Amino acid sequence: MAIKQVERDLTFRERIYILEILKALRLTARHLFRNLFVHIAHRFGLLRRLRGGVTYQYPEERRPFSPRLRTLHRLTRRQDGSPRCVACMMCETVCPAHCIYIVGGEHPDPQIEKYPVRFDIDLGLCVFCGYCVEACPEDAIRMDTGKLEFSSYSREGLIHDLQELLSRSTTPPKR
Amino acid sequence: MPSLEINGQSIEVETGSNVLQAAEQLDIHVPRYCYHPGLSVAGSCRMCLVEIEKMPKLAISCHIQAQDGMKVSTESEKVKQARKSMLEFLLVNHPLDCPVCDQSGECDLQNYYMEVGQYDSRFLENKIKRRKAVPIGPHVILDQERCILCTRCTRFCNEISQSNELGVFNRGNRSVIDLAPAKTLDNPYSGNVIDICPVGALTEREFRFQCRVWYLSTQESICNGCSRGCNISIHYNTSLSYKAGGKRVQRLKPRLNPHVNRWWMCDEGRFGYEFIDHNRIESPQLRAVQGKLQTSDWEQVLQEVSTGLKTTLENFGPEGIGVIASPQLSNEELYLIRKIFAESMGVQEIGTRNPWEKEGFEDDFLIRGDKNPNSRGAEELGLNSDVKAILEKAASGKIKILYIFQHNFESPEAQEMLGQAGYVIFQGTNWNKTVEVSNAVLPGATYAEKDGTFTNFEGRLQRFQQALLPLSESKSDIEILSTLARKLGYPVTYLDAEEIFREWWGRTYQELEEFGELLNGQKR
Amino acid sequence: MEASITLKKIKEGFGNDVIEVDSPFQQDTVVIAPSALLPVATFLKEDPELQYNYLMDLTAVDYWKRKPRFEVVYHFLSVANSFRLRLKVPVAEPEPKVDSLTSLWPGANWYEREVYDMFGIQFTGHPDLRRILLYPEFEGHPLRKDYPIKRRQPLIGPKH
Amino acid sequence: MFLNVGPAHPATHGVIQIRTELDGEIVRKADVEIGYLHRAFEKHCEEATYTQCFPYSDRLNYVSPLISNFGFAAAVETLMDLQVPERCNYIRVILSEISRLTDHLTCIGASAMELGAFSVFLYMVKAREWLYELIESVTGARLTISYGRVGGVKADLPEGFEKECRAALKKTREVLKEVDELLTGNRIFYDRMRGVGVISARDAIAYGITGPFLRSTGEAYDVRKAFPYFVYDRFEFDVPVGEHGDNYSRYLVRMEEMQQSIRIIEQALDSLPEGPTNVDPEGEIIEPDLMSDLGKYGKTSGLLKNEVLIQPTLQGSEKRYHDRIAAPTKEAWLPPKEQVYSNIEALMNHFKIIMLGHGLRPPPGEVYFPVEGANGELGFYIVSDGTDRPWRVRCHPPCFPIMAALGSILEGDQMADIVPTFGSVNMIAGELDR
Amino acid sequence: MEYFIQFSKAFFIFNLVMGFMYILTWLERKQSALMQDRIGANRADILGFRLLGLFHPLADAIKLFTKEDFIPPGGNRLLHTLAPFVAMFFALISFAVIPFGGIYSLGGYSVSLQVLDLNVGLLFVFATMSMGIYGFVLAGWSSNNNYALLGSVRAASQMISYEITMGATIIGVLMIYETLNLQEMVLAQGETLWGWIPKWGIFLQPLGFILFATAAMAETKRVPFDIPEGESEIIGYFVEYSGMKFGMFLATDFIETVLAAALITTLFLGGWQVPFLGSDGFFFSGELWVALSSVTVMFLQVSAFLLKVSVLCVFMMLVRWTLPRFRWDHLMRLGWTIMLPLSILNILITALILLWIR
Amino acid sequence: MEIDFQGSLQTGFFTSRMDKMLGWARKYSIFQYPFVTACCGMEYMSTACSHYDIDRFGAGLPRFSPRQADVLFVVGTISQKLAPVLVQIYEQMCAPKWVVAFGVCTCTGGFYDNYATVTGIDHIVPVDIYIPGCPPRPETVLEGLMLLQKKMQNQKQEI
Repeated sequence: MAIKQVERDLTFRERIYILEILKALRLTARHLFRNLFVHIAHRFGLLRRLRGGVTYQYPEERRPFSPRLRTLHRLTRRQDGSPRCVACMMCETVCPAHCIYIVGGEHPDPQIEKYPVRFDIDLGLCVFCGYCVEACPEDAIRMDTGKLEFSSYSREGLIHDLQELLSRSTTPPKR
Repeated sequence: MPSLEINGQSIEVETGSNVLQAAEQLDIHVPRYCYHPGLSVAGSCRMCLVEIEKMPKLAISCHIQAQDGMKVSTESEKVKQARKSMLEFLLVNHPLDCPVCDQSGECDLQNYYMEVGQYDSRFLENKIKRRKAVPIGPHVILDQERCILCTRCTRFCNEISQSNELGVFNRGNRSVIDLAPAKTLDNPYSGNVIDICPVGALTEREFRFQCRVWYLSTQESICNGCSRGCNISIHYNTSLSYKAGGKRVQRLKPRLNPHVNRWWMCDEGRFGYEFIDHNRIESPQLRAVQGKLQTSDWEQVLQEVSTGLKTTLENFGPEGIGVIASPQLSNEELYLIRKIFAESMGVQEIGTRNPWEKEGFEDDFLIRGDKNPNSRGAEELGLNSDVKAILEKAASGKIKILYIFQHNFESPEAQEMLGQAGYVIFQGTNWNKTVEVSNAVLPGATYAEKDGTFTNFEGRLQRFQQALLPLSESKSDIEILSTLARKLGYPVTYLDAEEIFREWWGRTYQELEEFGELLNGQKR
Repeated sequence: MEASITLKKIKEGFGNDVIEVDSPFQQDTVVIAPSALLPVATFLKEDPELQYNYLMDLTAVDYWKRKPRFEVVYHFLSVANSFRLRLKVPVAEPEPKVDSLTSLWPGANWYEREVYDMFGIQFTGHPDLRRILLYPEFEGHPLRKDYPIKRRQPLIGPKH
Repeated sequence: MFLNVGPAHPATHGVIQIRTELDGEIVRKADVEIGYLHRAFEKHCEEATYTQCFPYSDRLNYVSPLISNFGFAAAVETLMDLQVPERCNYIRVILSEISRLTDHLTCIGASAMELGAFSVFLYMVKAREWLYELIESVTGARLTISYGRVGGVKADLPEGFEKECRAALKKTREVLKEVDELLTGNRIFYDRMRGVGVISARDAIAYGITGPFLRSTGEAYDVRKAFPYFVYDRFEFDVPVGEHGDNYSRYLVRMEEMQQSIRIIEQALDSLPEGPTNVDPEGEIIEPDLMSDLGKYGKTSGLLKNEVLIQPTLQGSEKRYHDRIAAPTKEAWLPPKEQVYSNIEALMNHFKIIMLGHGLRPPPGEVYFPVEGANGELGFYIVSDGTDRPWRVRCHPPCFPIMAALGSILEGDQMADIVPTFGSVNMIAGELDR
Repeated sequence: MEYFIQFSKAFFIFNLVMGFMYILTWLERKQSALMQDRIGANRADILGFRLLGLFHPLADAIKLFTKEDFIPPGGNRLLHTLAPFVAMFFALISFAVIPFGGIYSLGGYSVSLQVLDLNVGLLFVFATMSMGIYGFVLAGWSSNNNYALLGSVRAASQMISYEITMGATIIGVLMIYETLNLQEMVLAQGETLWGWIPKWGIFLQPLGFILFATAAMAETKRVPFDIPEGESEIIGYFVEYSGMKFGMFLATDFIETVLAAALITTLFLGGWQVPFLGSDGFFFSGELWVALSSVTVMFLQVSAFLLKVSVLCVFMMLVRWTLPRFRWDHLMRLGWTIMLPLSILNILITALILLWIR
Repeated sequence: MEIDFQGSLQTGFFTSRMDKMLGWARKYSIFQYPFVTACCGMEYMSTACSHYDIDRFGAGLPRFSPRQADVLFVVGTISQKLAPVLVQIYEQMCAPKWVVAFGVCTCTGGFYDNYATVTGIDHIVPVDIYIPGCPPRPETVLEGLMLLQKKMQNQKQEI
């Protein structure tokens, strides 16, 4: 087994405080002046490619995120604009937080048969595990809106109903 | 008595039984679709293939009679391969319906796919389309695409209900199950075809889309629809009560009892569970002086009732009290009523039978005319005084305080008598005509909400178990009666129905036989 | 199959107290009678061939409706030999009680408090057996199977 | 003087109470009270299906959630006797080590912040963000990833992951160098850490302490070496050990462990096996809604050969990657979406795995599976009764024994030393209280 | 007129300090942000102007003024209210003797840019600074809170021990400049050594400078010397303060930073002196000189003073955001066993050199 | 900035101006008390640190004394054992004060619906803004913070 001894003690140079402190100051000062320089350059429209610091100026500038990121839910639509969901309750079943409420109803088209009369997601419970998306056999629920803004002043505002979830999807083009 | 060997285990079976049944006795499950113990053998699904030594081909175990010296294998590679292929064949035209199919979760296609299938699909053609979601009767919806043509339903209609509504039409891969011309599936046992359908081809209209079956919990119970006492399971869902408006009991399913109902039950009983969650009395009520019923609390109502009973007993003796128990109550409750009112108070006449109740529909199979589950039990307990006489006494003022359980006295005559009665206490589950004229209302629990036993018309004592908690503020009748008795000063300390049962019957519920016991005329 | 030395030695030394021996997934498991817990643990710790110097984990399982109802489960580790051992002690209702291992491993202290907190199993000889994860006002033992997960208890007032 | 440190104290992360008895500034007696974040993890696991346990296991050690996620998965796999694909094991190693990095970064950063070195904290969190970006690109979430599955992982690595990963590791190394420069030789820091919070190897073992805390005392026990799991035995890495068992040793051990983690990740990236891809060259890539509609209306002609343009959040779990990341069994794993949309067999399989009471059902039995968590040995003891819900899940939390020892470690030190000592424990309340 | 000049000087210095304090709070945020690769506060706007977040301190001030004032139940009402005023008052009053410019003749008057030309100026500063401790001690004591008490005890002991070091360090400076008057001290630093090195304290007393700067920073109670506050340990002596009283403590911290910077500037960095700038212009060696008007010189010199103070402030911020905090006993050890002997050594060396020179 | 004419007519010009100014000051000077307990703390750190930098909104100064804090950030699961502490901290805060429920555990209890946790801190303290997410990404937090600022600006200011 490879074992590495990492123990060390301070050298005399380090023991006298001041040199190490200056070294540390040099490091932070380097950050300070580099960023200061870049910011000033930006004021004059220069060095646009360099970033002064790493901050993303949300809300004006958003951090790019991976397409896999699970964001706010949406329900997809059929070509007639109705929800693709058939109220099979897979997502409701698999949801560890029990944040999805579905009530099914009889659809006029016997090929489809079933549709959600009610479909609520309580974001106040949702843990964004993405299980609902994985469990959906109809590609009806997705978490790819890229929307991360869903704070609310009240608990009721956290419950998103069928219409709200649908409104985040567009009707797919005719094929 | 042939003796045969299945998967290396030997067993002796009765003459005439088939290999599948023999395997079942050894707890070896052989997949099957068309075979049903209560129906004739069709041998059409070919899932129950087994390998029998010295037979050239695989044999369908439901059709082969067990014979002496047979060596059967249900798990050999050949068998597995055959079942897999059979399943693949059955699924060729099966639609992608699991998301909308009510059967998924209890579907044998799904089960056997995971057990014996587990292959990747190879099907590269279009599926054949057939009719979907066709209502073929008041309770049943047919989906021809999902059907695997096992013909259990047609055999049921031919052999059990003998009404011949269903049949197989067309040939080859066009063959479908359909209604016979000019018929609808409306026999009184039509619900059973839903139970026996191994796939989602026949589904229940009432249950459709109400709840996914994997949310359901089950509890063993006894149907209280008539005095047959069919064994049933209550399928209920309490975790997702926001669905279907708080409906807890989702459906009833028959449970095998070879002595009573075998595998079947009637539609009347199957769909007669609505009262459990509907029109219930949810809290105790008291009638204000010359006024309407008002919601009250248990403490207050019981106080008033016990004071009333006590003062009547003191001033007028037991003759001042009338009790009308109900054949809807369990043996334990009736026993407790007898104990409190007859034995402790000395009330002489306790009636149960509603004299205005007419005999209902009756047939020679399951349905009985007496729509009460425990008339026989009440009789055996000796609570069979004349109700009409009690009511008359109440109307004439001889009986000051009248304690009615559960009964709905709708007839004008009874209404009139009740109107003249002094003080009426009602203990029951649902709002009805009697409640309207009562002074104190104690909400009791339905049979799904309590433990107990019923005695059916032939004297078979059968146990039912609690599935649900009493709705809202209602309480089990035993609890109400015990509390009342304690308030009256009688030492009644039963905690649950089982204690009463032990006192009455002398045995625990566990010791009661699985399919119930006949009374054999012993009186207790 | 080297690890089975442990099993062999335990069987030799405590034959009468061993209820069951098993190795599911190559994990040695011994079920012993509660009375033999301390001697077996001491033996495991001190035997020069075994050297189970670690009490890695101590927990309990509630096999509701089975008798005896509880099982206290110990996981030992011998760093020197890379052995692991699971030791199980059945504990019966109504007063579940086991000997404490705090005298051998001070680390057992908190584990035992946790088991007491969650299952209500008493450890005789424990220096300070009180609740650890829950507050003293809590009634019942939540990891018992008959404690419903959602049964809440009244909020306690500010006490800090 | 009695002084209550916590639970609402800046250094105790809000969930610990240390009741101290002070003599001037010297701690005479310290009594540690835990349980402020008890969330009934074990009870929840008994109520949830095996799949539903994963989100709960994420939140055990929320600083390195991937490790506990994979630990739980591996335990259930042992119970079910599943073999996961090679590539999946490599992915697990890579992500576990990234998780270990994030954990140590947070730990050292936070304890430095509590010592007043605020910039160090921000630098380290900055590095952590880059690693979070990596984790996000694989798992679809930064922290609570729900990525492990019984029999594999949720999705394959995205394209270009290797390059991004190497770049992020390079930047992380730079940050580590900066932090090293800021702290290691700084005498103020050294004085505060050296000789403080000392524990001997003997005591550490007696308390059952593992992980960096143990290794700082000179014991070299590491689950990855002693009981190699996944594919850890294929990589070369050192187990860093200290000598004094004090805060400074722990700091050094953690710093070195990060270097070793980077080393492991780089080796794993070098030798990452490709694994099989199942692509049928005849098929075309079509939209998911079209595919699912074709399936629903029975127009399945040739549909099997097509691939689906899978929605972004499920990327990496398509049919072509499926065998790379999932154990080849239908009992534990959701079939790929293409199959679910296009044929009844996979659809039924899909349903059987998700439906309550059907799902994943390990045979009755019990198993204890240890992994090297960021704080030490993280063990899952699972008892199965054959249903789709575990009968009992026990998580052996690595910081529990450390916290048990904390009281005695603190005694005799200064009041101000509570902060760095507590910081060096890297107490994660989620796994401590569960 | 005397009074007017005196008043306007006081007014000027007061506003200067307050302005400095304001800018410093802003600077602290922005500088730390840049050091940490961030942006820092920049959202507060007035009529759409954001000015790099300059309005954030204003918002802080308004908010603190209107926040509920709280006096802890078991505490002493009077002392609790008094404490922040004491602390702030003594920090402010020290500026009276700091010369922020030379002596100029303006409109016939000879104006010394120093509010109070005290011949024991340095002692005055020390006196006020030690008085300032009372503010912190009172705050901690009157809060009836263990943490606050710990904080104030720490504050007292830390201040006392570092004041001694400071005092001892100063002696070296005093021996060189032979005065206690700060203005004279600065004037003395206007000379040059060997014609090209300004005769600033830092060059004459390098060790003294380091020791004094350290001690002065310790007096400001900021990281790495923020033991009385020790945010993550004991939160601080002001734990029970809210609203503007707490704001005053915050402000006092910044004022003390400015004070420390001003003192260091005055004692070691030549105060308002600009190298080679005499009262009538730049004078370089030999023939090279640039004539400047008196007002320009004043402007340059005052700016030089402010610049030096600002640079020192920036430096102190740099230190504050770089280093970890000392432990209480390490700080004491540093103060008593390292810095005090060193400062005495410094006196000795200075004395020896002075003896040798003369 | 929208001007509420109705409001200004009713309350008078000065008060409305005053209100506006105070609202402005309060929203850009948020001294927060981070009551950090659990997982969400990690994202809270991220929000505070370089990549997101909550200080841009003037909320960068955490005060660990509730007396000095304006906004109580309740970050992470609150258990029944911890609830009294939270209540006490809230009561110790000086007016005006706001409470942010950070993460689903504080909003509603999240999926920790069990014997040990409080299902939503609004049962014990009033909540001004709910930021769901488990844990919320920093973007969500910042948006929540901006909503809170809006609320601070528009509400009736009390002195």
